[in-house]
Amino acid sequence: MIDKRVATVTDAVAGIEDGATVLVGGFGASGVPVELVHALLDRGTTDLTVVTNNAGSGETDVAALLRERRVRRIVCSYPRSAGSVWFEERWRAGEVELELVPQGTLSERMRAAAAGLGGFFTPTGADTRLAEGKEVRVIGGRRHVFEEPLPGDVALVKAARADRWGNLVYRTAARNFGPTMAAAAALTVVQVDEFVELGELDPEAIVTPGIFVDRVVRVEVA
Amino acid sequence: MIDKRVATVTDAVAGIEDGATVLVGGFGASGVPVELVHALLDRGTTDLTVVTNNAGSGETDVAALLRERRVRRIVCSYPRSAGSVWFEERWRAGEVELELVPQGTLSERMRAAAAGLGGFFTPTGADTRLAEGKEVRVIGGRRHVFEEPLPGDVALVKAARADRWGNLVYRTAARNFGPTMAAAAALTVVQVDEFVELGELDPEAIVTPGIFVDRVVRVEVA
Amino acid sequence: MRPDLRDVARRIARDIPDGAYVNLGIGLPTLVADCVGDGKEVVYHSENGILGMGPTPAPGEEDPELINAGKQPVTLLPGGAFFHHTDAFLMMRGGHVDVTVLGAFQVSETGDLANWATDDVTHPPAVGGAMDLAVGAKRVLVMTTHTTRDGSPKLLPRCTYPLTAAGVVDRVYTDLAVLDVTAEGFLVREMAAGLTRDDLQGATAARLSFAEDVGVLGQRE
Amino acid sequence: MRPDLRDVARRIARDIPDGAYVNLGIGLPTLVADCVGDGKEVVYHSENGILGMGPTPAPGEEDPELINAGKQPVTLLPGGAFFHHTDAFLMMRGGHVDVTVLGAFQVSETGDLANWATDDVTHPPAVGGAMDLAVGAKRVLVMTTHTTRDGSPKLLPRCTYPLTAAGVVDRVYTDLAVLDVTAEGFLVREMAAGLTRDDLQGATAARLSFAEDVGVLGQRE
Repeated sequence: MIDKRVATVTDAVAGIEDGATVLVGGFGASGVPVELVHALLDRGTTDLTVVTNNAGSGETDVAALLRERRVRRIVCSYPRSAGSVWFEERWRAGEVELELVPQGTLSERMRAAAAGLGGFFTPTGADTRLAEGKEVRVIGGRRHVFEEPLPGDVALVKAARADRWGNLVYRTAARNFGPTMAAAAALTVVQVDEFVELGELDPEAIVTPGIFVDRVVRVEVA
Repeated sequence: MIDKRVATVTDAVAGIEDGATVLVGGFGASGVPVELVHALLDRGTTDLTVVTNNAGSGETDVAALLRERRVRRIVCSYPRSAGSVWFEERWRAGEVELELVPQGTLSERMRAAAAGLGGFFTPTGADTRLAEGKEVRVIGGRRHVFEEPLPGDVALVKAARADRWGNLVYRTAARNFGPTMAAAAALTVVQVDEFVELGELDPEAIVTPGIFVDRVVRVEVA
Repeated sequence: MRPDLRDVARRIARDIPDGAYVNLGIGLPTLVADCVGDGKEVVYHSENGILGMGPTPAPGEEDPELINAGKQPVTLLPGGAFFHHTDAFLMMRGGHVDVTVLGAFQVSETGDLANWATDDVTHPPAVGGAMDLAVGAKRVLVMTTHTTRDGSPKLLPRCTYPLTAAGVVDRVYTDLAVLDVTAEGFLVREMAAGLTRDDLQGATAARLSFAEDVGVLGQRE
Repeated sequence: MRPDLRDVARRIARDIPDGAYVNLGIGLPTLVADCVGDGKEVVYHSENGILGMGPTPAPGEEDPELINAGKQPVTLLPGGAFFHHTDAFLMMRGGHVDVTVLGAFQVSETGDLANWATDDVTHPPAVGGAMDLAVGAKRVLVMTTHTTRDGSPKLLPRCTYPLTAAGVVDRVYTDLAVLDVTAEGFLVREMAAGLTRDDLQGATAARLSFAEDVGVLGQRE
């Protein structure tokens, strides 16, 4: 019997250890697993490497992790935004290390980890300072940079609905990094608005099959 | 106004030239764009490189292309099956060149082309004779082989339904190589069972967005 | 009268073909969407997993999760589709987007683009999806003021700011001119009314050449 | 009585944990699905884009497009999902499949697997998805007769046939024994009733070692 549903966000983040690499879904405020990140904050987990597109805003989710000094390193494409005060503060003080990765490369590196690949050559960034220290190879007359897979120990993802096998569907642009991160981590934890019965999700329209998912928790929509 | 619908399979394969690399969808008999391949046969196009998982069976589709000596080279993971008589005949006579590629690598190489990547390292096949002549690199203590992107000049794909923008959904396991091939070719031609109005396909459940599709044609279900 | 940026957006919109798949960069380039008319059907792509973006929703109709790359609320047209980030960037990097319109700090005469970082090291760097779009779109259009606010030229022999991508820009649209990037450098196609060639060269650090039939920017509406 | 292949399938089924994601190779290994019972919920994966495959459909109920990797008609259970080939192999290569059961021509004492080609050059080669599964599944189980039809051993110090993958096999199940691949080579865990250690070694080219508590194959049902 497979049942990946857990009762609380506390159960959902159980066992996540200090020093973990955590992939955190979301783009801007869309698709961010806010309650899971707060559960991780409450758990006290620290010394984290956080992989996420933005670096949080205001006082919630990744910004709160930064404020509470739980993040040692952030891997991210666009940390600077209106309200990214805590990131900027910690970064200026040298308290958080930043690895800046072009957004498509960030996503593709996680996918490579998910797919069991050893890395890939991409033209993105090849002629830029973000290629510094990286292998560059001319392929088809064009310069490409070698990029390594980026796996997570944990992925925290937000989806719309799940069944007990962990099959997921998302809602509009909140899908963003969710499917890739879910597949790229050793432990994938998902918060959803709603649980549905097994068989209720259309097999043609399941976006993340349960094989990628370890725990699902329902979070009341505010 | 975008309208990718064409009236006949003859229109659908118009302009495909001798010497083209053609990606042909399908796995066994599931999802094979039979009528499109026959239209290509009727067109007289020859000297083809065909990329497809199997090498046809009996007297239809890819087997017919082989019988009529239209195929110079086939890139394929499993050419041998019950009824792959024409492939075997042409192969034994040295009339068709075979590039054998592990199935996951075949699919991933087409995806790399679709994604604008310069190639990738995979552990698949690294210790085998299929790695002969290829670059091997140890990554994370494991041997990986470098694989190049595999783009098509043309993709012939079968789907279930399409709208005028070329958005596609598939039916059960007939999806197989379709979405990857559709994205990996310069000209993507799709046969469907049914046309639907724009907006009728659920935006959450569109499998191949129309950006990858150039022509769609309706083929009556027998 | 010197064209304003809305005129520039209108000019760019004219160059976007019917049926094109288009990604508009954050900021200025989003102005272009409002100017594409004439019965053209254009499919807008967003890096966060949307094709077929429609206009800004009416006040009160916003869906906080349905946003564009600039994190502004948008809508979806019939025929639109959602997909994940990796597929969104597959489209961008893989040459599936027909046209992108990007802002710029600097453009070089060889088509190098600098639009993500200055030499200010007091702000943390941020790159987003600009590099993927710049290397991947079939046609890269740049929309920018011709000079910076303090009058420094943005069209240069070589960029001094960190590059976004090298040799990718096809055409530049400014408030003073429309310029193609050619093997011989910037070729002026259109100029604002009342501007002399010397005026334009004076506002440009790169050496300009001029098409045989230089048009008047904004006069073909 | 020497176990038949259905007994071997039953034995393998016992080792498949509840909740596992399982890919069964073409041919013999498909026998295993019929033997997994005991209220276990196992999710079967197929390389052509299926998770949650159910039993063979009733005659007349077949869907010609809903087939498994061996091109046989199958069904989909509630909770099952369809996806494309590239994602199917992402699952296989990326370590998402918990267990695969594969057939073999030969297995070496270092866990090398040869199951896709012999040295017969008169037939065209065909590889399919075997290499991806062999390198990618978390646990690789082999199901095979202990010797070939003419009595030649299949468990060897080194494979003589072309490799599918090197150092990947975790456990081998034959009609004579269950053997783990260890750093010291094949370790016999279970043997068929009535067989002596010398009998087993005689049918095996690789040197065998024996667990302290060798069980009887098929006797734990």
